Amino acid sequence: MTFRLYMVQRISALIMAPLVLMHIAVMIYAIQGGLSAEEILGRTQGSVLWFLFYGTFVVAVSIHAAIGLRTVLSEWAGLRGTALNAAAWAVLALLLILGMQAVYGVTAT
Amino acid sequence: MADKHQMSVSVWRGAAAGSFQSFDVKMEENQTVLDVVAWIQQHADPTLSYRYACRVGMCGSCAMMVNGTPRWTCRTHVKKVLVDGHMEIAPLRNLPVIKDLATDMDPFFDKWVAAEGLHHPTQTRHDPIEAIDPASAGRVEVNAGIECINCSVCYAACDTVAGNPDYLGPAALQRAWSVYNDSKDAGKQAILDAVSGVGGCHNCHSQGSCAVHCPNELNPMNAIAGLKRETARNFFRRRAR
Amino acid sequence: MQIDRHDTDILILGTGGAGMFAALHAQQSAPAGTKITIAVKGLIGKCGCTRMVQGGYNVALGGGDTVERHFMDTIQGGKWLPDQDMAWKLCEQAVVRIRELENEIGCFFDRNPDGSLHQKAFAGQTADRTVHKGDLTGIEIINRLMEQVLARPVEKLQEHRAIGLIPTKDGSALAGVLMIDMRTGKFRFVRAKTVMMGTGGGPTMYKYHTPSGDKTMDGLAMALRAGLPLRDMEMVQFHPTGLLAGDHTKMTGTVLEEGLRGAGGRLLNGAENRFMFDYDAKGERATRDVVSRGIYAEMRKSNTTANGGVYISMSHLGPDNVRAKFPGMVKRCADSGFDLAAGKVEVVPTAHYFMGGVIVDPDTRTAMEGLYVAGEDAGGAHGSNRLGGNGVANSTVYGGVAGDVMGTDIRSMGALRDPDEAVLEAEVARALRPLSNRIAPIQPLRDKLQEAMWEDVGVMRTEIGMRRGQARIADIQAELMETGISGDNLAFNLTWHDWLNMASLCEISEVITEAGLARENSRGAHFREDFPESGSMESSYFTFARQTGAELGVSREDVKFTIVRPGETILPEGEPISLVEAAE
Amino acid sequence: MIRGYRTHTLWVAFLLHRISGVALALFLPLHFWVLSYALTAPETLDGLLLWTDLGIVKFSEFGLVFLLSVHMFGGLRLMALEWLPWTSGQKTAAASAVAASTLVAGVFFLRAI
Ligand SMILES: Cc1cc2nc3c(=O)[nH]c(=O)nc-3n(C[C@H](O)[C@H](O)[C@H](O)COP(=O)(O)OP(=O)(O)OC[C@H]3O[C@@H](n4cnc5c(N)ncnc54)[C@H](O)[C@@H]3O)c2cc1C
Ligand code: HEM
Ligand code: SF4
Ligand code: F3S
Ligand code: FES
Repeated sequence: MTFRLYMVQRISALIMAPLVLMHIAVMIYAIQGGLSAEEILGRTQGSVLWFLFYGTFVVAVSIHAAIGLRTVLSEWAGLRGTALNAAAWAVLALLLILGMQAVYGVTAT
Repeated sequence: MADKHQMSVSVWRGAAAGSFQSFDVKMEENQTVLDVVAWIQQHADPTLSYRYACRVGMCGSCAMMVNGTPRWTCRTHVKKVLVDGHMEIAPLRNLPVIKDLATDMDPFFDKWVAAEGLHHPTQTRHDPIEAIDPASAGRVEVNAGIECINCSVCYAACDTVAGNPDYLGPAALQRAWSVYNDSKDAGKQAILDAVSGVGGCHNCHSQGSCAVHCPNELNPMNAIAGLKRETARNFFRRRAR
Repeated sequence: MQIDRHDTDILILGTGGAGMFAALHAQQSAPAGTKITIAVKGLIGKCGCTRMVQGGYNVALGGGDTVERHFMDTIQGGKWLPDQDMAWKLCEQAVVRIRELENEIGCFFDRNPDGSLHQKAFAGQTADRTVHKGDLTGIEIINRLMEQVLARPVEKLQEHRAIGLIPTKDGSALAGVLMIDMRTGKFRFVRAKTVMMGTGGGPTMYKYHTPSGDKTMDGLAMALRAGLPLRDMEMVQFHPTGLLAGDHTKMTGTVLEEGLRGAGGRLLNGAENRFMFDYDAKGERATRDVVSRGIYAEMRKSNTTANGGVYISMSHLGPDNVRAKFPGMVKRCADSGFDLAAGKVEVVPTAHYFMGGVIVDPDTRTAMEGLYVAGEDAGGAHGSNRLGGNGVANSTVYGGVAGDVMGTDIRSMGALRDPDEAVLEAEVARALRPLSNRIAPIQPLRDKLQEAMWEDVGVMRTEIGMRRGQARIADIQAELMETGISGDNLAFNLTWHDWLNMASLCEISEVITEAGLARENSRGAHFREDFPESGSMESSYFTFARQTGAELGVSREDVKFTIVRPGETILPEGEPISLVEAAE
Repeated sequence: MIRGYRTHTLWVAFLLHRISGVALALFLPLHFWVLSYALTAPETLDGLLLWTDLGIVKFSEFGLVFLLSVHMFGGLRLMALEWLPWTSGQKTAAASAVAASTLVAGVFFLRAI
């Protein structure tokens, strides 16, 4: 892990911290009385704010988790060099694609 | 073991590949783990290899894994580690084994140098000795880590070292932090660069095993945190310029 | 047996203060492209005694103290036996060396609140002169040197044990050094234009001793076999308070620091009575040799503790106070099961330092071209007694001098010299001798030698005792020559090295005894019960030992008072005798 | 795997942080995948969300939230440790405070679900 990866991971974590709190708060609120697709969508669809909120979250978490898994893969699975970086990029891509799809799904009208 | 006057000692034999061999050793009043190892070599099996020099905790050459924990053996009383009359002695972890209990410590020292853990002079032997306030912040920071005997116990205790062969490790980074805080040192940027690379201080997960096991009660984790802080600060400083 | 051949330009043996400084200075002074190699019995910087220095480093840095005063203390401490030119250079160059250590090597020495270097006074000094880093000065010095050496393009032969100095065929110069690569067990002969030997002596042939385990007089034994003259070989310094924890632990013999007595620590015999005042008016605060003899006398009267020593007791000073003042010592004792702060700890005099050594000039040159000797291996600077704090000053000063001189001398040296193959072969055969003997444990022999030297050539000596000692050493040596080890695997074979250690120790024990017999008076570390007087200072002599063929000859040589004569001083008139405030 | 030399607070904290991080990372694609049904097939999402009434799902949801809070507080603790020039005493105090609050928060979540 280089200084650059370290800083990016820390900064993404710092960005996520308030978002996580917010997300959990919303979920607790939403969960009261059961969860339904309609409810979720009703709240989020068409909202630029929610799009930005979840969009930022997805970008941050994808980067953060990709770097995090990269470390774990290197230390616990012995991955090195190109294989390691490729794996990290793959994780990043996967999370970004799935994440943005989800964000699009819940916020697009 | 029922016999109060005997202990059974499993000792690693071989190099990377090898196995444990068991010896019965007589218990003595004031016996260190190193004494046990030496006794085996001198009286039971003359082919046993190990390393020591000072025998009083100054040289850091006698560290081994005792019951899975890295320790300085010359200053570890047998009573402290014996479990039901048994103990297990293995070569120090995270270093290549030369033979039996002796490891090749070169990687540890190569990293010490790679971390720029050495003085970068600003003055010469022809200059007077600088007055330095012993209570100044930098000096206090240096003093916290200066009594390192490079025994590699922390290096063996650190799982990050185990998982990442590039990682410079706690002792080397602590030394870099000491040098960094020396008001007379000319290599500050070189140090920050050296500890910011692939094997740098940012790999440390603050596992803290280094601080827990350092026989001299030093705290490399704190020193490494210092480096992380300074590299971050330096990054923003350079940006601002 | 095959010998690996290897070439270099400058070869350095040992990585104590002497070896490290030689490497650094040689690098600075030798012409570009000179190959420098450092070979050591252990790991670089992690063996030898420089690392074990506790108290500190003597250097006159003003504040009333002068090089002249340091010099006079050294001469008087050595009871007029030192080579005065060497003692002078030691004191003079220490000033430069300490600045080098601070400014170039990066040592952190303790400071006064005003930022200047803190200096204290060891026994026998007339000024606060000893620079230190807590009570672990050696670790600081050697770690910093080690980093610098490791970072430089010096060839490193670790765990390479030198076993023979091999001369050229005509015997006029040194061709190179025969070594054992301990990790593989193979022989390696290294040719070099210049060789500095800094293997650090080490009187570990005594039952109780302080030096590190790797030091076994190899250097002096090699020099002896190479026919080099040795001096002051009877001079073994004993430290009065070595830890006594039983025969089965390596902790026994290790030093409990001098400061304990200085701070008011009491020595008690087996009946728990103070006894030092029976021997000297200064009691426990008398100098090392006096206290050692006091303890030894008490031991001879069998007024001893369970393990056969005496107690040091600190508890009357308040356990918390002791813990605060001597944290390292308290912790060390606690690790081995003793309570120094509140209880009593058994102690015994312990062989600490060897004043004798190879005869060199103040430029570290020896009688053999190409060979230089510095540090504890070199004789002369201390005479009959070494002041606390002068040991590490000596090794660092002269190691640096050797580096400078070799760097210069090598410019006028031609090609590498070829060895006398016969000598080379003989040395290999000598080292392989135990392989063809009947296998038996080595350690009992070491125990026997240590008993013999302790009892018969130890703290107090007599002719009868030393003659007995001589016979005992001869017997042990003969037995060693018939004792064997298994040669199945010589890689990292410590038992083989135990045998070789014993061989060196036996050879030098014999010289110590012979020199002890030759000195028929009592000076400094050498005390003859049958000749308790010091003899006239004016007609001081030093012992001169040399082996020719199989014959060991010891003679007396007059000390040359090249700078100051007994009874005189080089201090300006009116200077006070001591600048140290009288101890309370 | 937890050998003698690892049995101390900081190492356990490290392990928790790592396990929670990895678990979160593994869960995340699943989470995204479920949510993406919102657009393509809302009825499937509803079907899936129905499951939340089941105890096992509730429990795992709690687990995830719990993991997230463990990981987040663990991460914040780590950054405080690295960047704030505290003394070891203060760090221990802060760590225990964080541990306590995580516990309290956990209980809250449990009740909320
Ligand atoms: C416990 C203790 C405390 C001391 N405290 C003080 C003090 O406070 N102040 C003071 O001034 N002095 C003190 N001394 C003395 C001081 O340590 C020595 O005088 C000095 O350090 C000797 O330095 P050196 O370089 O000659 O030898 P050392 O530092 O002993 O180094 C010798 C080197 O040679 C190597 N070697 C040995 N044999 C061979 C071989 N055959 N082949 C290759 N290498 C070999 C060794 O492994 C070692 O690296 C103390 C000594 C001891 C033991
Ligand atoms: C706000 C929330 C978060 C914070 C403050 C945070 C903080 C951190 C920090 C500081 C690290 C570095 C650990 C180390 O170097 O030892 C880390 C690692 C990690 N994080 Fe997070 N994180 C957060 C959220 C997440 C999320 C949501 C995920 C998953 C998707 C995640 C996955 C990981 C992984 C896999 C690691 C690597 C673990 C390791 O190296 O031990 N984190 N996190
Ligand atoms: S920091 Fe402690 S454990 Fe690590 S090498 Fe130094 S003395 Fe040994
Ligand atoms: S054990 Fe290793 S992970 Fe960091 S805190 Fe110490 S270096
Ligand atoms: S032998 Fe030197 S530290 Fe143990």
